[in-house]
Amino acid sequence: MGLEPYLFLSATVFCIGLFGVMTRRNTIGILLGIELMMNAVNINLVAFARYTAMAAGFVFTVFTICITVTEAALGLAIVILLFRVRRTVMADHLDLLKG
Amino acid sequence: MTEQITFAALAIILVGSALAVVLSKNLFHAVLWLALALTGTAGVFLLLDAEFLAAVQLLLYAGGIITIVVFAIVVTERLIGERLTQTNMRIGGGALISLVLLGFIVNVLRKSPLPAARPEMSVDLTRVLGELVLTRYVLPFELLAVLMLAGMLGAIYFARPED
Amino acid sequence: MALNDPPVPVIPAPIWRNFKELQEWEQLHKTRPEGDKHSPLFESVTEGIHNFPGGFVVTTAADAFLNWARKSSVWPVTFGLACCAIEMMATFCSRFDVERLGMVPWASPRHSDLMIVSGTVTIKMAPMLLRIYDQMPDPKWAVSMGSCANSGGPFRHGYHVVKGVDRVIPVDVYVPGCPPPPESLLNGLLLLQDQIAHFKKTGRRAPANEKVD
Amino acid sequence: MLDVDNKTRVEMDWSGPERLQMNMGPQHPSAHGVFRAILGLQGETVVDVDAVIGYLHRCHEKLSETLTYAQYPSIASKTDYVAAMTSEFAYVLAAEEIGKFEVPKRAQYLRVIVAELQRIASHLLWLGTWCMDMGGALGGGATIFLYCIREREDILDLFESLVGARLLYGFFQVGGTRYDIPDGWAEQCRTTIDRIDSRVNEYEQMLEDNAFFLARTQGVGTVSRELAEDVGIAGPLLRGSGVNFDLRKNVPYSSYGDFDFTVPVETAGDCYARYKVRMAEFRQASTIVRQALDALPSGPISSRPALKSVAQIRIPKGEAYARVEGPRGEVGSYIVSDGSAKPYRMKWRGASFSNLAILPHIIPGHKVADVVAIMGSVDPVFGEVDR
Amino acid sequence: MHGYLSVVVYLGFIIAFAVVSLGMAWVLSPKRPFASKLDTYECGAEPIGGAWVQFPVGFYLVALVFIVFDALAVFLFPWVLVLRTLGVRGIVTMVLFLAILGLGWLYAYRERILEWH
Amino acid sequence: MGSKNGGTEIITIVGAVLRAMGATLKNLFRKPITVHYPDKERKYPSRYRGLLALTYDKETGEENCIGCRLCEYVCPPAVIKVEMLKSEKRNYAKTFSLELYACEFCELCVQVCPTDAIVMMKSFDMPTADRREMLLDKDRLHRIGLDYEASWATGNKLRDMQTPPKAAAPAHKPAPTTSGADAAGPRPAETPA
Amino acid sequence: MPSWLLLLLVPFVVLNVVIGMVTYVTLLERKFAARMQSRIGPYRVGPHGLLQPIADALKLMMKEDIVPDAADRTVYNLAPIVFLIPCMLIFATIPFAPGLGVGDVNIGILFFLAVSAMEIVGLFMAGWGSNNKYALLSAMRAVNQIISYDLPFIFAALIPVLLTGSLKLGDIAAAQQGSLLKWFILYPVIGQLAFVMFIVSTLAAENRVPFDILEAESELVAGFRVEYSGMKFALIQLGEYAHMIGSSFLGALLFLGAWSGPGPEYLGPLWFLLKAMFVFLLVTWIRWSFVRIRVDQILALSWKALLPATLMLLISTAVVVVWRTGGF
Ligand code: SF4
Ligand code: SF4
Ligand code: SF4
Repeated sequence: MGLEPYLFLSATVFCIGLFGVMTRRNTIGILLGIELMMNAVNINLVAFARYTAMAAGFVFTVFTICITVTEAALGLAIVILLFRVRRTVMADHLDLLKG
Repeated sequence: MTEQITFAALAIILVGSALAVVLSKNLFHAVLWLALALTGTAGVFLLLDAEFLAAVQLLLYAGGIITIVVFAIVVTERLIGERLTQTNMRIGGGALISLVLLGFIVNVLRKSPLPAARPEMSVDLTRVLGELVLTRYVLPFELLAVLMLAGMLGAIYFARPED
Repeated sequence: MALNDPPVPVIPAPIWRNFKELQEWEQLHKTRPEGDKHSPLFESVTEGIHNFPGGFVVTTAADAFLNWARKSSVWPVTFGLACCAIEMMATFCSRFDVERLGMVPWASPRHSDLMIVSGTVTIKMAPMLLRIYDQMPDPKWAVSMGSCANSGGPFRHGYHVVKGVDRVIPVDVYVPGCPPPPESLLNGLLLLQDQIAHFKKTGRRAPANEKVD
Repeated sequence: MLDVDNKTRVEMDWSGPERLQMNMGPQHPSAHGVFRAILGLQGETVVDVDAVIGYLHRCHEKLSETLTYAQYPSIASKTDYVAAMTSEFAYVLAAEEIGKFEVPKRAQYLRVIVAELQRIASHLLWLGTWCMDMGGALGGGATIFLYCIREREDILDLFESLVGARLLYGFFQVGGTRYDIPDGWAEQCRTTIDRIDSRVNEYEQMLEDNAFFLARTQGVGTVSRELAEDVGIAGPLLRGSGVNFDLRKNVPYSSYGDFDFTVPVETAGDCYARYKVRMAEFRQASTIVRQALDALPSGPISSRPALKSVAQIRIPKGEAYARVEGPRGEVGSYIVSDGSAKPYRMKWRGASFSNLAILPHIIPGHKVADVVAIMGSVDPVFGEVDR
Repeated sequence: MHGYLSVVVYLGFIIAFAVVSLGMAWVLSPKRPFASKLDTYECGAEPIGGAWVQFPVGFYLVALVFIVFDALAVFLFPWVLVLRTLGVRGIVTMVLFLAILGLGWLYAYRERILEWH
Repeated sequence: MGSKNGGTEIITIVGAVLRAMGATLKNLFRKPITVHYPDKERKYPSRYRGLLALTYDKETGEENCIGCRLCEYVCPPAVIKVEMLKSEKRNYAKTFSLELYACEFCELCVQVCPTDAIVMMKSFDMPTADRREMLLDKDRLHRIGLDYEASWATGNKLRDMQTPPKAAAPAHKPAPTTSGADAAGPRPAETPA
Repeated sequence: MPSWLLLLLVPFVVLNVVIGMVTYVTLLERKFAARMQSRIGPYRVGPHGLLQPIADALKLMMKEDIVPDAADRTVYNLAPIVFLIPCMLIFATIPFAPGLGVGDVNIGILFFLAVSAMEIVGLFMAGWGSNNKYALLSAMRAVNQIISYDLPFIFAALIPVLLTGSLKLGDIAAAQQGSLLKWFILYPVIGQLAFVMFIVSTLAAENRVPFDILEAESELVAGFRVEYSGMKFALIQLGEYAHMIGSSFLGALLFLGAWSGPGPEYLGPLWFLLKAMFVFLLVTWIRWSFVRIRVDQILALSWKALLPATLMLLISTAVVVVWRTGGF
């Protein structure tokens, strides 16, 4: 089996994630979408690394996974902060910049 | 043959659960679907001979991310009744953009030359990974620590109870 | 009778009819739903096998086996009401050890098969008791332990005491005593096991007056 | 679908996370009977507690007005059913006080013996259930519980060969006791006491310097001396808070004056202090039993003719309040007599009832797990609370 | 890959076992639902309020610390493998990594997050 | 529990852990105290208060109850109902019913019975699925008296035990033994101390 | 034998053996605990209670299965399965004898740890899906506790790995063959400390007393499974015990030399089983000897004491290993 199916799969998941990010009203939902996108990227990375036999790809996948995790933690912390300040996690309420 | 079948099964699981993540009304269900999607990804990694990455994926993502997302939900949402539900907005627009992007990527992929068969990999990936991380990529490795530290400090700072 | 038969004055035969409580008890016992069946699917399958020539051997054996399993692991819910609860605890403890009979007390009614009503049921407590009994999954049993649960006991003339827990839930075995010592309760539990072993094929409770061996 | 807006826009006061209202009881493994506590939780922390009692109201006081002085003692034992002897004791003491009845010395000593044995039995049950609350029915707590009940069985055997019943006795009657000790009982009692003493050492070995146990009890549920005096708690709770008050010493009734014992007092006021007090009371109770057995005089066990009919005991008009030191504290009984064979009015003062009043003062601020530890250390008996 | 194939087969058997036993239970067990049986269990009392309420943020903070250290654990696995070949260098690298993350632990300690109030 | 003074604390913890485990281990090798109830019964003391029964006179085969209704009056939950049957030489109980399901086993009825007619048994083994069975009429009370072993107490013995000596025990009965005529016997040592 | 048949047969056999073992281990624990408490334990169901587990399982199967109205139906119904899968899957990589096992994969230990971390998903689903206060609170506690003790567990388990230099469980076991002294528990100082830490974190990860706050029946009645009845409850119980026994096997493998023992080679699995039972009984013994500690104390113990301690130990082991291989 070639590389192509993996890339298609990754692209599809990425687009689904993107859809989620754009349409979710709940900030946590948006974060879930971002996680999906990151995940798709990881699939891409691993697939390329495997098919080109470049171990560096794997290394960077580990790094990205760690970074994603940290990012998610940070993102959720911001959500919590926002919730505390604005008492809502709905994204369309958050874009009102006035207090 | 086995590879094809497994890939097809994994692809179905992955795409299906990904769709469920972005579409399901109940936030908690979405998180559970995400767990399935991430486990499916681990399967894909396994198929790509990256067993270590698959395990990392399970440990960090499925174990870790799910936990913190769930905790984030319980500390933010009042989860009674309709508050747990979440809705989508601008569905049409979002779908359009996503589909256009997907078409574009597929188009690009079709045109570009891609390796059709994977090269043999005889080394123990975990070992290679360890060596690379600790020798060639030692700087990124330490930088990663700094990054994670910063992320952690920031997150704690943000989420800390105000008292 | 062992001794030379004494002259006994004649007593009207069904003496219990003079007691309003027991009449009520009979009424309640008749009108209570019998319940506790298998799933309908299983019922019809066994029915089919039973009608098959020779099938009754299979169904009887299966029934005996399943009833043996039910009887061998009766899990009571820990539910103490009053003084009798202390004796119930003593029964669960080392000296009398009901775990020998396969009984493990559980805290949640969802995991239990048996409710030992140990103590006085008051009018304030009765709805709670009923709710806990309701929340146990079928098939389930109830043992009324001690005089208070049987009939209100020493407090049956009080204004706040339910005159017998069988007015609230159907009871399978009554254990006398105030409090019944552990042996008495154990004896009641053995009787209950016997009854479960005779749990009818239809899944009905054994009727109260049927003598089980 | 989009009604979310209205709800989120409501200016909800952000005063920390929301409260979870959780029921504990009436059917709860650690409710010690039929107690219902409605806990207001913030996460794991209890912020308020609302106690609901009355699930075991058995109309004792009203019932006693319909029963004669001969009948009621056996029902009096059902108020504090864990320490049946002491509640009977309080009732007959009150009746004797109005009637100015003499109690023979032997009967007094017997009363002391059974009361102290009962204290040991009750404390054993307390230790067992308390450990079970803290240690889980599927863990070490259950083990200690079973050990305690094992030892308690020995005392129940003593009572059984004395009275014939294991839990509720009807041993007392106005003017004396109903039963005399059988042959060989005194020796059996001594060996039992010795055995229990050694076993209590064993429990201490398991608990006393066990870091897990200390972590669960020290500094938990602290009752200050002032609070203890204000609320009017009694018994080991009171003595655990540094108040040296024990009816057996301060107002000796029966023949407690004859015996030599000390009243253990701890000052910390937390669960551990109560534990220490009760552990010391084990020892004190057994010394009292030993002394009483040694000095047991011979003679009659009752100053009144044996009970032959229901209305035999009549006491003159009057009223009296008699109190004894039960395992849980002061058990009081107040009788108003109109000269007939039945009391005109009778009132119980249950130690558990007043002890329970301490809960709302000390529980808030603790974790859920501490609630059961505190409940257990208060050791309520709901027959006595609801009566 | 062969090893994983049998693991997958094993997984399939586990799922099959769970499904079959639940199915058998479905066939065997009686079903008599009614309102109070289906009520939420709350010690016999009627439930007060819902269960899904908001929890204190302490829960999240602990998870936060966990996830970072989990990431650390991930790197320990390859490190353990190559330690013998790398020698001191490996130790130093990892200790440095640990020390950096340890700062985070210290901060969490100081902020009393690990006590979980 | 923190790491305040780590070292000593850990040592004490370990010590306590080992001690507690030692205590359970010690009990592991003690003999279980369990009574194998249905197979073997523990020895009941002779004063055991169990089921109630009516007695016969051993010689004449006459029932002892004279229907005096003293027990009916004294019973706190009022579970006994007696009707008297007048006769020339002595009286009988015409009906005698005892609602065992409400009895509190206080032994007061035994205590007041002038003829030792009602006694208690050394057994409680009467659980039933039928509450009506726990209504004991005269026949069944007699039956119970034959089926089980009676315990020590009878009305006269109880009263003798309580009577103060100076009130000079009623003449028609043998001399009271105040210190208890009961031989409970030493309990079999179930647990080695 | 054709390889595909082997592929099907081995997992099937292993699964059945595991299930049978788990059911009977419950009996073992009950008997053991009963003896510790001066009792006898199950005795009358079959000779000496030997049929007790069968009766229990059958009965649970015949119990009604209640789905509370308030529950989140799908989540509630799926939770037992999701909970069971990781608990059973951890046996996949354990070699019961050289080459005898489902799949002795290259990253065996990592697989074990990653899979057992997935347990919290099922647990949380159960707690959440029940929509019951006790269950939810218990699930929150459980997740908190499991994530706290996962790290010490991983670090403690890594020490034998470090001493072997392979992540493959088969290699770790093989490294301890030959003589008793090769067992990692006998590795001077490090071995014993690591074993103690391993046991402590195992206790916590399996939610046994003194760390059983999540089922804490004196507070939360029955914890996260309070609403489960019938077969679903049985599956959850099965999963819990399977997890416990899986960890016991891991402990025996990592520290007690797996299948090494006297006698011919085919006795190896028996030795392994005995050692695993030893670890299990050790855990049980601890469990029945202590009172539980409070949730905040549990977390403090993990984060403030156990985590730094295991990390320190790991680093010092690394130093020792490097020193012995002449890396300095
Ligand atoms: S029957 Fe007797 S012991 Fe039992 S609860 Fe009633 S009064 Fe108490
Ligand atoms: S024992 Fe007591 S309650 Fe029972 S019948 Fe006799 S007097 Fe009445
Ligand atoms: S049993 Fe005794 S007290 Fe009762 S009626 Fe007969 S003779 Fe009188």
